[in-house]
Amino acid sequence: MSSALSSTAQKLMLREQYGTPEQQRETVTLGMWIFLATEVMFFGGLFMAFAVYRMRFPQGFDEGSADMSIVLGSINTAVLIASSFAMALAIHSAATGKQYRSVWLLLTTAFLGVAFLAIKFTEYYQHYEAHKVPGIWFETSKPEAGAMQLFYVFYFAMTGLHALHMTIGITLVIIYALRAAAGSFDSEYHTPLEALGLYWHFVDIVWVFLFAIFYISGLHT
Amino acid sequence: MSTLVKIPAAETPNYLTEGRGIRSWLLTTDHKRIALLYLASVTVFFFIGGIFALLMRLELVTPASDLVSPHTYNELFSMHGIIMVWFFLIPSIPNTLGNFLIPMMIGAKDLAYPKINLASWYVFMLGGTITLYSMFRGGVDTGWTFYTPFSTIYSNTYVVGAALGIFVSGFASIMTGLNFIVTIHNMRAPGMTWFRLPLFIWSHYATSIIFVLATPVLAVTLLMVAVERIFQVGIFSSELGGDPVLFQHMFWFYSHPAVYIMVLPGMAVVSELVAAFSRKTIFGYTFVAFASVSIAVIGFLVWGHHMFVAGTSIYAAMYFSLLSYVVAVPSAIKVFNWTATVYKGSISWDTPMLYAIGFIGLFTIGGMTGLFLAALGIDVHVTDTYFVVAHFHYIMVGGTIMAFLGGIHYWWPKISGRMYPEGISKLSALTVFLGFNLTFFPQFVLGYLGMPRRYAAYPPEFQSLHVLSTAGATILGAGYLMPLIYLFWSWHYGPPAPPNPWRATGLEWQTSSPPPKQNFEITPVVTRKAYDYEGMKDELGLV
Amino acid sequence: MNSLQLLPDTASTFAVQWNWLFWMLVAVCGAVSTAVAVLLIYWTLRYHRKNDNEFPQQIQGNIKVETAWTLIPFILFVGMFAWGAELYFKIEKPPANAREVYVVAKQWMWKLQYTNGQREINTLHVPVGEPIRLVMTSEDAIHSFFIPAFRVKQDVLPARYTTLWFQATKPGKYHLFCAEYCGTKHSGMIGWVYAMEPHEFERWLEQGGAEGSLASTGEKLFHQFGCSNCHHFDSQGRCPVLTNLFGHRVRLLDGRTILADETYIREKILRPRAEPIEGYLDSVMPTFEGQLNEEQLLALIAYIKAIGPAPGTQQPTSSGTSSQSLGQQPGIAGPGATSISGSKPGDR
Amino acid sequence: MGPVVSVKTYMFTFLALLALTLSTVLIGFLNLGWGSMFVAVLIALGKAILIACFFMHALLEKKIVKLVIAGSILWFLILVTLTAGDYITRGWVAFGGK
Repeated sequence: MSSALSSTAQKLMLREQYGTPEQQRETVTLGMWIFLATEVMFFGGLFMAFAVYRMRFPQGFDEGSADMSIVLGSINTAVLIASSFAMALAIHSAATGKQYRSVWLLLTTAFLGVAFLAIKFTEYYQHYEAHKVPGIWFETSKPEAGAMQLFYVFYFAMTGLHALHMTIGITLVIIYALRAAAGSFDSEYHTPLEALGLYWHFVDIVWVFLFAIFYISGLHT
Repeated sequence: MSTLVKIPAAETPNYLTEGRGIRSWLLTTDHKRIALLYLASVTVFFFIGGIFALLMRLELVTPASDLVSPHTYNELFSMHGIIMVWFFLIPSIPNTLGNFLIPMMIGAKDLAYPKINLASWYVFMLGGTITLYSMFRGGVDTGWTFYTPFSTIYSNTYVVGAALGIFVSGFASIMTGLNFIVTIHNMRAPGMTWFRLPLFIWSHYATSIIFVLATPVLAVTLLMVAVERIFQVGIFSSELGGDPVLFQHMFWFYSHPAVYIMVLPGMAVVSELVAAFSRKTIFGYTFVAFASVSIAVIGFLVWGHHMFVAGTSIYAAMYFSLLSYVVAVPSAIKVFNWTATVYKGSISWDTPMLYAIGFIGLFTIGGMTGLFLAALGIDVHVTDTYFVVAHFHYIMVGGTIMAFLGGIHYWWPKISGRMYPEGISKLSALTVFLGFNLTFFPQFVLGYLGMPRRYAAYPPEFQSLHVLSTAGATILGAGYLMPLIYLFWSWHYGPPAPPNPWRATGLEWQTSSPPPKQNFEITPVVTRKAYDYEGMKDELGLV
Repeated sequence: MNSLQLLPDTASTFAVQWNWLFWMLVAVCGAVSTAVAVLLIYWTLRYHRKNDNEFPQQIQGNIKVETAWTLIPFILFVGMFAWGAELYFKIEKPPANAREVYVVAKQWMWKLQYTNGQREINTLHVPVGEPIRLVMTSEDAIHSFFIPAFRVKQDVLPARYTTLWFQATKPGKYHLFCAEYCGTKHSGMIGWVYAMEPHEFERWLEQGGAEGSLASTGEKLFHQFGCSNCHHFDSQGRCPVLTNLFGHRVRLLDGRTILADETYIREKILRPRAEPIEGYLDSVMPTFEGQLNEEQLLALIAYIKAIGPAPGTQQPTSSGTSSQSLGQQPGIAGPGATSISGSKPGDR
Repeated sequence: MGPVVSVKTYMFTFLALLALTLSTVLIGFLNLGWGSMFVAVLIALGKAILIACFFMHALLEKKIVKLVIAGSILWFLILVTLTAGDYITRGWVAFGGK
């Protein structure tokens, strides 16, 4: 698994069950998209439950939302969008044969991902300091304490699962950056990178919605 | 493991002999071997679940709860449900027969992702082990449905452990579904167009859609139950204003389609059996194919019929009831088409055909009683009674397990390279059929009389019917043990099987029995539709 | 061993209608199942393979036949749906004149109380020929109130009220079951329903020395917990007038409306400051969470239902409307409303 | 190998996403009642479409991939609408409002 790979056949890494490289690429891409469909339903269950409770307790959920730090949330959104941008450029570089640049862009992606998590955990720490962790330490003087707790349960569950997805993503990005540095990908063969990119962008999309439902509705209060 | 393009050697040993030793099995990526790993595992789970069922039936011989304590009884039916649903019925046909046959039927060398296929078995076993571990540590008494707030607040058993096991095994389902969909899309042999596919493939495709889209919702629901139970924050209970009925919505969004995960592969098998043993193409092939897909799709719209008395709105109940009737239509179409296929066929009475006919009969009764449960007013009385218990056992045991056994017999020559003994297998098919009806038909009457389900003790006037049911269960148990024994026997001592003992169509019969590791010496080129018995006749020179 | 029983008791108006639909379904489904079974067995025998070289004539299908057996079942199904839905509507919509009985379920018993204060456990006495409406709630897990002879069943949930109604037709003693699995002694959560002739029922109802009607118990609680300090029967109080509240829609602060049913009143007693009512922005009412048990809540609800339209009230549509906000001084706590700032239901 | 999109397209997508994030926040400060959540989710939907179409090349993929995307959205909507249908008609949520 090094630059010693020479012949095209070797570079294509064609596995025995496939007939052609094109079939292999399509198979990997389709598989990744179907996996993302399962992710839609996974997060979808939480989004649905959130929507039902939000309809029931608009005030309580807005009061919860008002506690969020819009500054950190917005910065984090920008950071994640930037990481997606870097990821898209990394794949573009790989596809156009600029392998060195691709490695650096992948590392940038991973770095931005880590920055996102760092900011996210800063926020978690602030919630903990403010005694806003349901089940562990929760205090409020607001009238809709129950609904507010529910808001925080969903907040921690959904952003927590998102953070877990980010962690998996960052690990994979670093591994793929190392593989790219070792010369595993070129303009002909970089299917695994494309699949990873799909995953990364999807996690970005999830965050875009999380940002919209958790940070915005309490801003005006 | 990144092998290069490889041309199979001229005389390859078959998949059972190529590579020996435990390592070659545990690290195999051959879909056929993984199918056998799954077969062994689900068989073990089936008998564990069966023992729980038998203990329950013995307890119910007398009205009082005297054989086991009520708490033990509650754990028995919970563990029976959990094991049978997630560790037997759901993987039963797709992961054994489906895994074995899908690549062969479409003329592929393997599934699209062989490593993910193997990983799915390990994940499945991990989930099963966690569940069994929490069962033997102290069990779980919530029923397989985990209704909140009982499961999150009031139960004192290992709920989180059992839920975790199911959560983990869900990933195996997702991997399998994903693998099947991609395989069926991208790995078909040249000439294998969508409408030349065997109906087995169509049904498994429909099943895979459900695997992929429903399972994640169960995963996230169980995760929320675990969070609620561990941190005591009421997501699905009322202290913070949450709604227990929301859990039921999310649970049944998975679990109703999961019923179709269980029965669609059964329908897949039966379509093959009816065609092969009638030597006729399936009447209305396209209708049966699209019926599978529409069952999968409409099956997602009907979950609320489990909740007609749960405190949902009456208007929601209305649309869920209507949609439940709509999903009954494609099931009816399938039954009618199978029956019409038999008409003017050339019917053999081999064991698989007996199972197939048993399937159609029992599935019809199960489906028809589903119409009762979908009728809103009727459901008010019969829901949560033995009527429901009988109904879903007719579908899952009378349907799926009959089809599973029929399929195992039909493809046994291909799987093992040996023929099973015909006489005793006919006897076992008959025993299963009779035992099944004796076990579960009285339960319809019990439910109609108002006997609630999940009762360790019951009023004495229900005793006669319970005794009948238990008697049936022992016969059924014997019926299930027979194939286990004689199939094991035939693995070594059965007469060697020819490549196509039934003179059936289908690519799987065109390769040797057992097939080589790569399935086919040369990738087949398909020029005919499925079930082309006209062509088969020509091929055999019987014009 | 007991004799085999194959027909359940039919002892309510609903049960009679239920039987009709049930046996209609048995007839239709039985006929179709039998037809399928007979054809399948007959053809299997008739077309039995004589030798292994036999290959039949192929039949691909028939679009007319397919259409027929798609459409005919569908039409039948829609009929079944309509009939079943009609029946369901009947059992979900109780008549207005129904006699109310309050049910509190807990692991593993049924506690019942009549409006005159009469209580019983695991038994329910009802008169024949009169509609009875059960208002039910649970103290713990989900239970389900099931009387097979009446063909009625309804899940009983915590923190909310579900209702069930029936009209018994035949005097007798019938089973009462819990039909939703609720834990260890689920199968012990059973009882009896006694349907009695009306005069016998009245006699039974009067005996047993209930300590006053449920509404009067509620009234006592209403004073005891200081509710009457603020909730006056005219618009002079600082709080919404409760006359004629029940069964009407209440306007919330943000303009949405919500139906004041049993569950709503319960919510308002326990969490008054959530979802403020129009005109009462800063509610001065303290929370009663943890201070009232389910039976007391039901008594209060019975009282609020009983007070109905008070003399001189000209607001028949709704209480809590803006007309009562005149003179409202938000945020001022009165003698009946204790400090609100310290109420933290979410504290550990 | 997969579809190749120009760097310029990525750049514009990136800038559009940043602009939409900013507008989400700004609109959030207006008091729109239930509308603020609605607008925020609507903008999020726009952002998701941008990411899917340009970063993930959904538009350039084969029909089956588009079907998978449409299917996952449809299934999520099934889950939401049929459940919400119960809650709305049950009287569990209040009606109307600004």
